[in-house]
Amino acid sequence: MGLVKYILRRLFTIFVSLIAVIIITYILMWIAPGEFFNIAQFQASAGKVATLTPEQLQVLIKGFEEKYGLNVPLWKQILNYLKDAFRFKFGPSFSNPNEPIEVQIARRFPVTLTLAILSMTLAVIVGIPLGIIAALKRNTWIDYISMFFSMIGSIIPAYTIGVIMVIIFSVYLRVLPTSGWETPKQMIMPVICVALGPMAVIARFMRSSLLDVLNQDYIRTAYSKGGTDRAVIIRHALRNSLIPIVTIIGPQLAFLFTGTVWIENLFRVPGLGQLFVNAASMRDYPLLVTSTFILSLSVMLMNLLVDIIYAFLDPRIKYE
Amino acid sequence: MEVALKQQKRRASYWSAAWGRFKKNKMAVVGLIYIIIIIIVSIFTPWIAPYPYDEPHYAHTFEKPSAKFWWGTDDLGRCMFSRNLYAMRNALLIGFGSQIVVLIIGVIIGSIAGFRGGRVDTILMRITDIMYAFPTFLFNVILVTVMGRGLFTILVAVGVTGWAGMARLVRGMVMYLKHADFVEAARALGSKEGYIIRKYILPNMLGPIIVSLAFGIPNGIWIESGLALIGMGVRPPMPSWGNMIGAGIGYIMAFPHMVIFPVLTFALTLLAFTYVGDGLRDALNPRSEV
Amino acid sequence: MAELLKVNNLRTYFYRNEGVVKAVDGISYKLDYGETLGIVGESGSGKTVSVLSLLGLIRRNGRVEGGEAIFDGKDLLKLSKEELREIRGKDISIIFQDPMTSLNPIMRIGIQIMEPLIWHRLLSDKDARDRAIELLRVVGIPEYKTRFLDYPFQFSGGMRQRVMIAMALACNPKLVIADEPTTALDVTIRAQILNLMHEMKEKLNMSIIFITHDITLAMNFCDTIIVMYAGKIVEYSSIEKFIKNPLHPYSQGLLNSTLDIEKKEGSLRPIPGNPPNLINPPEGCRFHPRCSYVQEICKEKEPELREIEEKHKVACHLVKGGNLNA
Amino acid sequence: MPELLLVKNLRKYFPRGRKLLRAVDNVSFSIDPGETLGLVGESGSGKSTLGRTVLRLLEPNDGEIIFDGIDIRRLKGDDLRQIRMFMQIIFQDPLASLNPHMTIGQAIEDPLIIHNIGTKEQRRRAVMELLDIVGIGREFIDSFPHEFSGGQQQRVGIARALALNPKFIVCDEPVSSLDVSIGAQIVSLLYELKRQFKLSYLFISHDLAVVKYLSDKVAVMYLGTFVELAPKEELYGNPLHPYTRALLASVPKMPKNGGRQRKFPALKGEIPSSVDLPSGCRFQSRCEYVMDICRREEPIFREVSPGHFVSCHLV
Repeated sequence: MGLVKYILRRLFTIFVSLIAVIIITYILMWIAPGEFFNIAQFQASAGKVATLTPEQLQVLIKGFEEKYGLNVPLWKQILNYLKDAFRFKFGPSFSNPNEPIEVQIARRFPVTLTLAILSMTLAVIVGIPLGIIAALKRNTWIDYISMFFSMIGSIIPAYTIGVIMVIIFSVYLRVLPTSGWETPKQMIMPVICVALGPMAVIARFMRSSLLDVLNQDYIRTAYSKGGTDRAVIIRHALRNSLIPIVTIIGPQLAFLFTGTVWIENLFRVPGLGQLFVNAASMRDYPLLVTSTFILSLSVMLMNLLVDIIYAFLDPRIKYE
Repeated sequence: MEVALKQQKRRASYWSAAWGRFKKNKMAVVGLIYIIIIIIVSIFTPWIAPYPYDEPHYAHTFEKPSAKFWWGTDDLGRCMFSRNLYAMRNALLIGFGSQIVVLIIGVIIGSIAGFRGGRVDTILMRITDIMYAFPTFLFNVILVTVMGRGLFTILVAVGVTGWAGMARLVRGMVMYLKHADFVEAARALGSKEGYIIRKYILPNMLGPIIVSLAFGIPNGIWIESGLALIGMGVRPPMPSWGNMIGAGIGYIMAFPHMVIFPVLTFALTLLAFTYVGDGLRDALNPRSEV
Repeated sequence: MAELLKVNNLRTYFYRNEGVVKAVDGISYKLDYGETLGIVGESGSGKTVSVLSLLGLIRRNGRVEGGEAIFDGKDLLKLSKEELREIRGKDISIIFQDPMTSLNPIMRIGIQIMEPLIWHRLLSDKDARDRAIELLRVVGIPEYKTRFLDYPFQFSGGMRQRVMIAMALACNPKLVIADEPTTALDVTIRAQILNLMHEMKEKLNMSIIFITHDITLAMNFCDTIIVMYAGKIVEYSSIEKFIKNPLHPYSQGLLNSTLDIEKKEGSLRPIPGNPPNLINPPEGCRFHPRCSYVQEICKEKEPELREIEEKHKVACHLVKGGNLNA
Repeated sequence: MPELLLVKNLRKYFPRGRKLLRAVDNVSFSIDPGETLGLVGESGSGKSTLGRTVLRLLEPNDGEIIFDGIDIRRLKGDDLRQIRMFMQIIFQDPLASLNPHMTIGQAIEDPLIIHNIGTKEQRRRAVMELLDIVGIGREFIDSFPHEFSGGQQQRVGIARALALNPKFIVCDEPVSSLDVSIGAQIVSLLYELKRQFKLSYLFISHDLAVVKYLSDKVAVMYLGTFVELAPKEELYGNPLHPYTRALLASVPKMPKNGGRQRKFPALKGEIPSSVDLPSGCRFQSRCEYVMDICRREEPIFREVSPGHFVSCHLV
């Protein structure tokens, strides 16, 4: 069966790309100026070590290197990391030596996943109908207005929209809280902000895709068979115009996860994006590598899901 | 430019025809004028800005817009207008600079894949596909963390992660052009490959590349601000729209002017580039002339 | 024979940025039950638009400006959208030129054949299914029972055109419009499709409007021929009369331009020049700039389509008494 | 008189996954100076590939191409470019064959620039003359291809091909995308040029009538190989291969006084793929006279009467 083979092939690609991501990230860390870990920071976190002699410091560093597995050559470090990664064991981070990274991830991942899924759902269920309406009412004010807002939404970054929304809803109207992630009310603004960009892109793309399909010969054929507008649009135009939409959802997912990084920081949402930014600003390399790994994995798996939907929409895929 | 075009009127060149189509798009023309103005302003920023970007006025912190400080001051009493000008300058530098990096990498990878074909093509395009659907912002952050937070390193980081679209575009065009009938015709006439590339392939690739770059510039600006927002952009006190917005957020309740001005100039700049990109796309699209 | 369709002074214009394109500018013809009418012309002559206008199937920027089209007692041009829809696919169906693009690529072909039957509420789902399978058999699709569930990309061009024909015949229409049905096909496949169409016509006794650029084909296949040039009918004749005595200089030019296996070397006499721009068509006779017999009157006065002999009309000032007097 | 072009056992394969698509499979023919070979076939028969392989726009996998006594498969670099002055090509889609960034003057002048012929002044005069020859007004020299109609574009393509005074031109379906009256103008022009400049054509088309009009001899191609090759009158008057006969029978003829034809003897089935070729005769799946031997052995392309070659067990 073609579909199973197709999925297996995609899974293999994901596997290879993930390994590539880890290797590249690791090598980048390694060639970073300064040491793999920052002595000053280490000293700061250890607090009292300032008074130690160079010999004692050496001993401490050795212990540190052992704890984080840095006492072996780079290729071996990478190999060890990969081995651990597939058992979902990532060891401790620099900034939080007492808590294994997988525990931190497990706590924060659901938050980001919820944010991402809610946003993508919102983007799709609003973006697609918006594009359809704009296409069917083309060159009317409905079309112009929705496309103007889509243009704004697709180029103004999520965080800017976030700021504008905070000004409107928190500063002036005082209806929504500016931060947090406990109550549904706190989730409204982050979800909308993350969703707006992809929503706008989807709407614009949906519009042009549907217009393109409506100009196809087979639509004329359907009308010539006596189809009503409704029947022709629903049975022939929509499904065909959704196929190219699915192809842009992949890049939009990447875009969306980027959005979560900003929005989690803007609205102080305790998710992976925030963890990632903290890791970067504190040069916490184990945490940085791992959060990159997890975020990439999420995007790729969601992409796979999208590709499976694609194969169901377009029968030509299964037979190739 | 105008004068030169008028002289050539009888012999309407390909590019002047495109310019004629571009001129019809009013939003694109407005966008282009705006961009030309901000480029000129950016070149002369040190002479135009009323104050240095990092000069604090402790007696004038959090001031609302006034005759002295046109767009008000921030938490350290620094002139918001001057800081905005410098932020714009940095944004343009990174926007244009990153696209140069994108152009170099994208054209090299795309043309190798397109011209060589076969296995080389398959491998390069697999990598490109992964880059295309990868949250490259993560790599941006890592690169900046690793290489430091200078203007140049940010520009390189944005370019190094943003070439996938360009590579795909160039590859697609090379694949099409190398077997296009008019290229085969040139080959049949006995022209050397260099001549074919110079006179037949490159001129036909230029239009789509320009359009892609026009859309890439706002994207670069956008990523730079995104980096700055999470503290990964240019080092303070050097201003960036991102860090100005990030800093202003904390005082948004009391002093919204600290956020509103950077957000507006930022949004306007992105809009202008996008309208120009749209205009270029329509003007250079070979389909629009048939 | 009874009259099925009568078109009077039909005009269809397209509104483009550069101006109004008078694609079809006042044409009249009629069609009897069981008749095959060929409409011949080059691209831009208005041959396809003149027919698709009747069913409201022209592109968005086009509009029927006037005229009437009496089909079975009803004026198609005055029907409401819903009334016209009732006729499309049921009484009048169309076979389009390009079988590659005219079928929905992601819908099973069986379903596409069933659609007109269900949309016109002629049969239940189950019966429509049986009928679709039967139609596939009739148009000569091998293994028609299993191929019912296949997608268009699994068929070759010739087979797709057979599917198009099955679809057009689904509701036993009174009139089938065939818009260049064989142009996109290879020579040997073309012969197969023509034979199939002929066989179907004999069997079902429907009328056909056969639109083509191939005058040889039309002369073999049709009972009546219309030659169009620049949005106008220049000659309208029964095939017998046309074969014996093609009168309009354009018809003659087209025949002289058409290569035939029996044509002698060096005997090709092409018409000079290019077809006119339909935004500003030439004054007088639209063919006069390319006509080798042109006279003063042709540049000034537009010729009317006049009956020269029974079942033979020509729009040319120079045709007098059944001859082209030049 | 020695041949202008001699092609022996030419093969051109394209990889399709693990298999090979045999687009041109063991084709041999010759063309004398001033002679035109017509090449007829349906889509997928490999006729366009053959045209391009003869010019080495595609590299052949095997075989010899002798042009004017020179084995052009051995030529490299400048030698190959030099010989290309004498062999040209005209394409099916005239717009696609012209660089959208060049005016038609530049397009026609380009061959002269490539081969470094004449001064700027001389080249311009040559372009003017070429425009006269193909029937385009000199005032259009600075127009761009997209401002022209298809017929005019094709005239530009012809002028460009003529610029270097070639001896041989591959015409790859030059009229099939044009309207009837415009196509007739181009056929007529090609006919005149051939007589005026003693040109040889390899004229590729799916249209048997056009091929007959322009050619001296005609080859019929099916699934990458020639099934029949004969002087024009012989091929159309006495076709031997069942495929040739079927092709000729399926073409509607101009009816003369009531002799209309409504049924066309049609071949059954369709062209199979050239990836999975059957053993034996390639035409067996559609041949009404198929015999046992046709399934076992591939027929040899042999001369049955002077100049008349056919590959069929029945002949």
